[in-house]
Amino acid sequence: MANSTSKRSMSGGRIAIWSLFAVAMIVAPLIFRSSLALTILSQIGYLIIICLSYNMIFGQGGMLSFGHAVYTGMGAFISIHAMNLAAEGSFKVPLVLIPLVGGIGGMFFAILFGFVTTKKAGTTFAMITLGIGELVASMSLMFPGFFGGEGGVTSNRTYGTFMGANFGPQIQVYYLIAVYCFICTALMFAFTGTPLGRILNAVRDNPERVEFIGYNTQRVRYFAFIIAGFFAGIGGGLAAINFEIVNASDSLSGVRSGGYLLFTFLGGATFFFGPIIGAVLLVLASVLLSELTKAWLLYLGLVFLLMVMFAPGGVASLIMMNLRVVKFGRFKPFLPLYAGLIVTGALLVVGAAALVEMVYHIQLNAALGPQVHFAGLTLDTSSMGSWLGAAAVALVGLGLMEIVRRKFARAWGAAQEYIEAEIKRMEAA
Amino acid sequence: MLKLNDIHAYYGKSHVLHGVSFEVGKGEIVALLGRNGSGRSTTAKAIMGLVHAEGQLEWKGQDILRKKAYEIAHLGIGYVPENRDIFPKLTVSQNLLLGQKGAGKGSRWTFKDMYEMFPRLKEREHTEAGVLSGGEQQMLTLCRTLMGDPDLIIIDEPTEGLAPKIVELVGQYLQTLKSRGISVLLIEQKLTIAMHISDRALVMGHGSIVFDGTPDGLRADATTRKEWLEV
Amino acid sequence: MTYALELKDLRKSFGKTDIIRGVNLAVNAGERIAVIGPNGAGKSTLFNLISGRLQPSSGEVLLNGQRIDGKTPFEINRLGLSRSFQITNIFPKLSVFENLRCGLLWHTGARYSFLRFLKNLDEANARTEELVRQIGLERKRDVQAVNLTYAEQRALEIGVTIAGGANVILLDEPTAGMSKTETSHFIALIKHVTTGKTLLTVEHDMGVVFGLADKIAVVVYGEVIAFDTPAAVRANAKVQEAYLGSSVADAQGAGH
Amino acid sequence: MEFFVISLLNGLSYGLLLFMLSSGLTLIFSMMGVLNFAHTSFYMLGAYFAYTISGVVGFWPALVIAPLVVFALGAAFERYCLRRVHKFGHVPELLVTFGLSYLILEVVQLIWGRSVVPYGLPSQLEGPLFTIFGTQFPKSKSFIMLVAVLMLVSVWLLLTRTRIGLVIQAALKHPEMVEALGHNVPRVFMLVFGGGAALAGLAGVIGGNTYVTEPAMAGAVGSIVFVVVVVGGMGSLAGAFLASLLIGVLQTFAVAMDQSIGGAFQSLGMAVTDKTFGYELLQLKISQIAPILPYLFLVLILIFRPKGLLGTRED
Amino acid sequence: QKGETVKIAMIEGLSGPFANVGQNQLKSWQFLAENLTAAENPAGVKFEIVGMDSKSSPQEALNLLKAASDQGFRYITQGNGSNVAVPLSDAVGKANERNPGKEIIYMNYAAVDPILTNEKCNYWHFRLDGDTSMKMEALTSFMKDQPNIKKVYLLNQNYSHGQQVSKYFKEGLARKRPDTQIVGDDLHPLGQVKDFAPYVAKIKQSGADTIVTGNWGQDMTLLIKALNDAGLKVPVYAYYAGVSGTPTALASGGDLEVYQIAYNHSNYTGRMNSVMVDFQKKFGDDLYTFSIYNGLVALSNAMAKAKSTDPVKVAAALEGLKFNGFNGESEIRKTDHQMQQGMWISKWQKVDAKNKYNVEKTGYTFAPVKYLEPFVASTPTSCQMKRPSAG
Ligand SMILES: Nc1ncnc2c1ncn2[C@@H]1O[C@H](COP(=O)(O)OP(=O)(O)OP(=O)(O)O)[C@@H](O)[C@H]1O
Ligand SMILES: Nc1ncnc2c1ncn2[C@@H]1O[C@H](COP(=O)(O)OP(=O)(O)OP(=O)(O)O)[C@@H](O)[C@H]1O
Ligand SMILES: CC(C)C[C@H](N)C(=O)O
Ligand SMILES: [Mg+2]
Ligand SMILES: [Mg+2]
Repeated sequence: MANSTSKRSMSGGRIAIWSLFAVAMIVAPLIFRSSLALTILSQIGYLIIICLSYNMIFGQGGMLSFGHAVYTGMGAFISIHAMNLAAEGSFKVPLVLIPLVGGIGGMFFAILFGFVTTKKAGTTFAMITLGIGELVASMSLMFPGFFGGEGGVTSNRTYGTFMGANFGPQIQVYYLIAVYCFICTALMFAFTGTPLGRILNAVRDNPERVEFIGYNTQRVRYFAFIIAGFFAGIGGGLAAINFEIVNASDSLSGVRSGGYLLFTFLGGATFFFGPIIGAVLLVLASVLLSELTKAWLLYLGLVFLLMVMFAPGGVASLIMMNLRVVKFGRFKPFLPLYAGLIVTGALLVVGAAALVEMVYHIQLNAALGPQVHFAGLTLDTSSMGSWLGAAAVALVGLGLMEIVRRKFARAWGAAQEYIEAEIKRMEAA
Repeated sequence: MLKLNDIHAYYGKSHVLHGVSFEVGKGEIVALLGRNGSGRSTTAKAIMGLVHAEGQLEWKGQDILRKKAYEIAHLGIGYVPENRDIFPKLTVSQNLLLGQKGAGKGSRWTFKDMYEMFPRLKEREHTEAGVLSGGEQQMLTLCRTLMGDPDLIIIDEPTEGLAPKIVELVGQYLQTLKSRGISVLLIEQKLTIAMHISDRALVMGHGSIVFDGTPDGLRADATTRKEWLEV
Repeated sequence: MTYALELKDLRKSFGKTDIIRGVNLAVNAGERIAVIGPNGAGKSTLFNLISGRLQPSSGEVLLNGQRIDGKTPFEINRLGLSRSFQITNIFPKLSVFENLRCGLLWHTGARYSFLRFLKNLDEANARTEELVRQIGLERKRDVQAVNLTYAEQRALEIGVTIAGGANVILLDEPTAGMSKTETSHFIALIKHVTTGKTLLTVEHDMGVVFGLADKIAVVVYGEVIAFDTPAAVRANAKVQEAYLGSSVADAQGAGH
Repeated sequence: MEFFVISLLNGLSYGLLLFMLSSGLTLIFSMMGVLNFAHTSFYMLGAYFAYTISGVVGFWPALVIAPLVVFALGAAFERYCLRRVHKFGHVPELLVTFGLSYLILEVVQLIWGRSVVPYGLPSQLEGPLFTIFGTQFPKSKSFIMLVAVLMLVSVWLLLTRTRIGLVIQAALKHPEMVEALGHNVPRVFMLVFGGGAALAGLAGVIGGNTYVTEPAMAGAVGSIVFVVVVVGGMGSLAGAFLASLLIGVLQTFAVAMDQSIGGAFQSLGMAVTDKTFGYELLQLKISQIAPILPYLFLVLILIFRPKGLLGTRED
Repeated sequence: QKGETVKIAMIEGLSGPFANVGQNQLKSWQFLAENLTAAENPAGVKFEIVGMDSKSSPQEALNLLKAASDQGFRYITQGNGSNVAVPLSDAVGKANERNPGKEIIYMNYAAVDPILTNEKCNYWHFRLDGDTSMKMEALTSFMKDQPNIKKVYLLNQNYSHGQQVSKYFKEGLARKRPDTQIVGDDLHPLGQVKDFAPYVAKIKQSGADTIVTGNWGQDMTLLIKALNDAGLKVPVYAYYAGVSGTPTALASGGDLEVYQIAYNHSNYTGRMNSVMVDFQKKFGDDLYTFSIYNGLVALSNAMAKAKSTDPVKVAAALEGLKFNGFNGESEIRKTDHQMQQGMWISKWQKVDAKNKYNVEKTGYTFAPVKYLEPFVASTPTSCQMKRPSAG
């Protein structure tokens, strides 16, 4: 909500942050060079757009949608068809503009479906989106002509060149995505500072009153929904370029929509940059976590449960809370406490994870022998020692962590008290 | 009956009550006066166990400081909050039904009594409470608490938003309560009525009691009135 | 001549219950009217009918001579009528400043725009700053509305109501829950911000009523039983009986 | 005629199955406002518990014990997780149940494996109850119908004969006030959530052996139960019941209908070939979309009657 | 190349709804790789199979392809779901074109969409299973000789696989048995049917004497349950009756006549029997994806022929390769990389003296009914294979 009225142009801090964002996107592929890392980065890029577009309606507009994948997916399908037409030469659109075609596609469906969904709010809205999502997902499988059946629609992105790039190599695609990501993020941020963006917040907080200050709430929701649909479609279009295939089972499924919701929330829906974190986590969780461990779904479920219970504002709110402490110059004493939390937490996690891994091993791979390789150790599911050892590590970790946590909670409380008092004092002054 | 000794109360980290002490006797109407924000509502919440409080809090000789709100209610304290807190989607009679504890047998009060007291409620019996007029909601909250058959009733600004005539009426009913042996802790803004019907007046300022005496005593004490009540 | 606001035989019933039973009222531009009456008489309902929150069962509402019954709240608001609520109704998560600015965005022509920045809307921003000052919340300018005290929230409620620059303002119990001193400050504020506008306000505090109103409308049981100057109303026996309660007759019985 | 009677019977039995699956959700959703995404996970747990327990003590005791175990789990979840997030609002509540559904699925797979378990019908429920026009009607399905009706009656009694419903609805708005009136609100919440979970568990005990007990069973019915509850109208048990039957019958008869839009055009004399624009859509037969009709129904109902069939509130 | 280790990345859904199948097949790959005899492994290489979890998502699979390539895998395999196979094949083709020197071979052991060896055929993709057209060809050839089949009801999932089953079956039947009637051709949404009773009522009304279905998973088991419940004793010709879990569900259903059309059955003798028995002993699970065996044997043969494990050479050697598979002489057709092999019709029945293999410990088994030679099942292809220009 940082909005100043004075006509100051961007403040120094803000310029710094945006530059940092740009620089990070430029250098990331120079640091992470493997082809997997590059696809991961590419996916993060367009998922940032998608999660931000989702948060436009969810965090800023209070509309809980279970069907956002409809708009990203349709955007992707339209993009891939456009690519194929372009390759044939019947619809001359350069690849760099394909995401815009996707955006228009997403927007078209947002105009179509949004017309009915945004008439309602709250649970009713949520349930209509759930219904539409299920319908679109099921129907898409029935129409192989447009959706390409099970295999989906494939394409080849190298049908033209742009400034010497033919977009065959992943790195070129990455930079295309990065450029779009930066522009879209900037545009969506700009949106939060426009009249419609602000009224959207008002509609979220108190739709009834909005009607009495001259605004049609349905219209406000509808317009926001359409704009979000546009950005979602851009994200879909970039996904189509990235994979060169669009597939109903991936692009339109309810699981996808659920993923956008979950990770946007996990990143932090109350802050503009929260969904960016969410997008990063989404990719890491789905690509890397499952590589690391078979128990990834269990961990994911646990992390969700714990995050929602203990940090309902998402990662972004944790960051902001700490920044507040930093701002008031009270952060120093927390450094050792955080270190303590991390160390003891790591103990707990290692111990508990060792147990989980052994259980999974028994379940899935027992026939391959009792050895489990975990975190550089070799555990033996048939030996009591491994079990007891892991349990002991977990318990010790838990105990120590509790001690540190109590200390932390006390210090945190004191710091917050100080800050509150300080704010009051400043207000009074 | 009710005895507060050095009660401190907190909202999160902010310290609101700084050592409140007073007593309410059986069948007594005690007015708790004070400016906005002086902590009167907080005192009521502290008694009901709705805010974190420290100190000594006794009811009929029993320590109730750490008890849960519903336990305190079962011990016979009724509470009418200042913001009414009616249940908007329930009908008037359902709201009253929720006021009853257990089956509502042996209560001094019945639905009939309530409807006689405020015939307007009888008319709106099956209406959703949320659409009642502001004043009707106020009546409903009072009745709802009475249905629980309390021995002490804490009323936070009951006359807010009531037409002048109804304000008089409420005053009379409070005296009826007293005549049935019920104690009343009346938190009020409108001095006239409070001074008129109460046996004792307390004045609160900055989270502690700054005056404890009779209404007449308060009338005489111009400095207290000036400083703490801005009459 | 056209009235700023005119009600013609306005009626409203919920199910079988008639709540507003043929109200006729004509208010001249620039007049300050207090609407009083027993609890449940239908004052808030009347406001709801005028502002479009409820649709009348029959009858007409005219704003500056134009029919507005049947229109939605936002259409009516755009025509220059604004209201406040008996129970505070603001945007809790937005700051004071943002609340007020939202109140006037439509009327400064920003509408649904997403191609302009708020911070570049000079006129809107200047007017908002002015409003912040008018309602005396300069010090709380950037505080979230939830964190305001009750009285401050009430002030903000009025601020949001008048922000759009409507000519006809309806205030529902604006001073409820305030202490005496606050109330008198507040009345001064209301007077100040509504100068030159048509004002209707519901009040139970007779001090306020007599201090503020040019004319008083007494609503009892869904009917206007008196509409006159304060002095005349105070003297009116029917009003005494039904509302002011010099004697302790059963107010609820009135109208049976 | 014959086909009509059998289809009607099938429709009713499918409708009652839907009601059995969703009655617990209705209870929780209508009273607590929680969109419990883990509802069908409790259904699955009921089936697996019953499978294990019936292996030890037989099916009939398991019919009682398994729901009780699920009740305990549901109540514990409310007590230690849901209650914490209640104050943050509906979306976190929903997400916490989301997380739970992941956990339950994984734990079930850890304990019982990733494949189907051989959870069979007890001998008393095997075979047909009666035969009509040469088609058998199985005992197991009849039992489901019976249980669904019992669920309806007992939940209805709970809602109308006790104040629990009122207490919860009131507590959603002003929990402190309800406590101040002398009601132990946290306990009521816990019991209601546990009760809803137990209903799901009971459904699992019977659904598990009538149909298939496998890890996918929760996901398979995951969204249809919401359709039932929402179409019926939030807060309305009778609505959910009506919606279940309606959807059951509607869908069953839709399966029999081989008409398509294209076919209708053709009978009007228009030429519809695979060159016609939108041919894929035009040639789609009603029977082909029968199983997803409920979603269409949901969308239409919410557009034209957002309160649902018998609902009283909009959200 | 003797003694070399060939690493194969198995990109498959190892968690999520199809985890049980994927996990079983991962074990099958690993088990068979470890237990190849010298005759089966003429190249004498050591195959090492690493599972990578795609969660059955095409996009995840593509990510894993990159990961596998990063980690130096030159062979990948996948099978469950043409929705993954098509993108994967496409991506392998593109990657090989864009990264010469890092070619990857894709062994498809179960994805049966004919498109993979027709319109979208790809030089680096080899299919070990028989595609839908082949199976339907075989099935209709079998039915040709069953005079009591008169009225057939088709019930399939409404997506490309189900639509193809319906299409190829109707084509084949019209050619071979024009006298039979298709009395019903129903498609239902994938995975959305909770109770098949209405379909059963419809089938009964149609008077069908045979049901043909490509359904799998819940859509298969629930269909069989509903048929049993209603007591409608119409033989079912199924595609996927033997997949993990389905037999258990079938066994608790009743004694319906179920036939399976597949490249195998469960009562082989000799080598395949011992493999199955050993596998069941070790994992307590059935080995039913025989194409994996063919895949390993074919690879090893090709490596021996190419005298190298370099995918470029091996791919060339695989083209047109003839080798001894579990059904005897088998060939990877050069034109489209579709393995040409015989097909079995087997019947779901109680184990007996002749058919002893106990499927999923249910007491039931798939007993062979008829073997159809490779040439019978063979279907033409429209593939125009683009081979990388030499050099
Ligand atoms: N929920 C809360 N969180 C934090 N502070 C609070 C809360 N409620 C009240 N306060 C603060 O506690 C102090 C005492 O408030 P209280 O409501 O008890 O006053 P009161 O005397 O009843 O005034 P009023 O006339 O406004 O009802 C005030 O400064 C108020 O700002
Ligand atoms: N939607 C509704 N459905 C049924 N009855 C209603 C509805 N809205 C208002 N009423 C009834 O109409 C009557 C008038 O209510 P209204 O709120 O207008 O009174 P009021 O004059 O503002 O009273 P107060 O001074 O107490 O606020 C009340 O009896 C109320 O119960
Ligand atoms: C998502 C929801 C359950 C929202 C609900 N209608 C509410 O705001 O109360
Ligand atoms: Mg107070
Ligand atoms: Mg009112």
